[in-house]
Amino acid sequence: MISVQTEDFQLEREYQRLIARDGAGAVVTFIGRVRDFASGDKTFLLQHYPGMTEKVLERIEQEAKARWSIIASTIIHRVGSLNIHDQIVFVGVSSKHRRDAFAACEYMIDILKTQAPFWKKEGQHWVEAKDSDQAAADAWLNADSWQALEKD
Amino acid sequence: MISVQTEDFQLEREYQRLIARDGAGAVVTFIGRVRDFASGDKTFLLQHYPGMTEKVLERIEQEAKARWSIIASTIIHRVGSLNIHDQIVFVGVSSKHRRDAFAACEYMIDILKTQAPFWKKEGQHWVEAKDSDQAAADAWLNADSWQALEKD
Amino acid sequence: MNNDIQIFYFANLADKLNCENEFFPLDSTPTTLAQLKEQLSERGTVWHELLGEASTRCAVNQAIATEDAILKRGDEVAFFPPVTGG
Amino acid sequence: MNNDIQIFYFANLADKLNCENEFFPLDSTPTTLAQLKEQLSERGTVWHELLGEASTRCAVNQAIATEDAILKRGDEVAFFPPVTGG
Repeated sequence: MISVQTEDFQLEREYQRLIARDGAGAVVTFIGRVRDFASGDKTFLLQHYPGMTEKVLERIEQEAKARWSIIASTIIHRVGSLNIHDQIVFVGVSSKHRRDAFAACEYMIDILKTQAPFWKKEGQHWVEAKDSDQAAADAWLNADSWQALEKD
Repeated sequence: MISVQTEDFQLEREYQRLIARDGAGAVVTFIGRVRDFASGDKTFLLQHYPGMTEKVLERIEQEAKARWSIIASTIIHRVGSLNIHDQIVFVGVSSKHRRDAFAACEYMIDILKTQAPFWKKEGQHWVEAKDSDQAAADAWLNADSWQALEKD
Repeated sequence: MNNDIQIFYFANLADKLNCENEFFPLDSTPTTLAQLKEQLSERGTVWHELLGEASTRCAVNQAIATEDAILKRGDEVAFFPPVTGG
Repeated sequence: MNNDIQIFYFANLADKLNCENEFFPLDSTPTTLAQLKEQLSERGTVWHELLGEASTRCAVNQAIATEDAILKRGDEVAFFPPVTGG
């Protein structure tokens, strides 16, 4: 399940959804929150590209389902005006075994960070992309190439 | 914070504890639950070694705090009689950046699985340890040796 | 029958170009994305610099596209900086 | 003054040995963990087999210990199978 929304989300409710189906022995969740930032103007804005955002998130979820054995998964990303300490993003995965849930959850947030068209504005300043985020995504994508090579 | 308890735990409450301190931009949680098992007798028991269990869990938490930049962490493990679908274990970590929270959370559950003195009994049958759990723990411990070698 | 495409600009590109979206008539079809960027760059230094930046991403019909992408009327094009969500 | 140590058994070891914990008088000090296992093994085949199994873990004073650990009176020893929590 994916959702791009202005409203807040509630961890307990998302958890209950992830375990609604039988066999969910392991559940891993990630929540990203607005941290304090250096600016007199404490407004925080999340802009996105409606339409493309949903397509990218759906693709990311499908990719995770193809790579790992997942029972259920959720990606929620908020947009619009937020405040410091607000929740921004939720990624949750339930699976039979924990390895799948951990890997799929981390994969989805890592790829989201570099491919989903969201942009953060702290005060009057657009946040710049971090090399470390690209490196994290590249690690998954390079692992893909490795697997592809091994299958040859 | 560590706790060995018969009572259930509540994800939302544990989440609120993890974000109580400032700067928690990332929160990763893991929940392990009782899965259905093949046995006419559906009783499920978690035995542990009181005293040693707490020492091991505290050591695991300290090791994670030494390895990664963590704001807060929690390990809760239930003991006694449980039912299918009951929650067994909670591991949660808050940190500034997600990489630390993911790694520390997965480390703690992986090491707990192979070092904390808990034993599961499904019906009349004591569960046997899995090679895959030992392999997961060994991967962290071998990574330690690597880091140690690199520092030489 | 017009040859319009719609173009979206996001984040600092929208701020600096002072444009969030516009309809733009293609001179001719087929037109490549590279040719569109050239045409837009003629609007001035800011356009030239921002669209020429290596970090500027481009999507055609809501999927990341490369310079050789072929545009046709009705297409949706978007220019934006590296993403920073999550 | 007695030379007792306390011994705990967990999971299938407790079931098979029909014992969860006991006080056990050391013959002499120092006694190694290996010597204690030999003495307990004299109780019969089941004891011999279970304590001799490579997978059986041992803790002294609530910390994993090896065969050469030295026991003294008042110590707490535990035998158990590989752990299966989480």
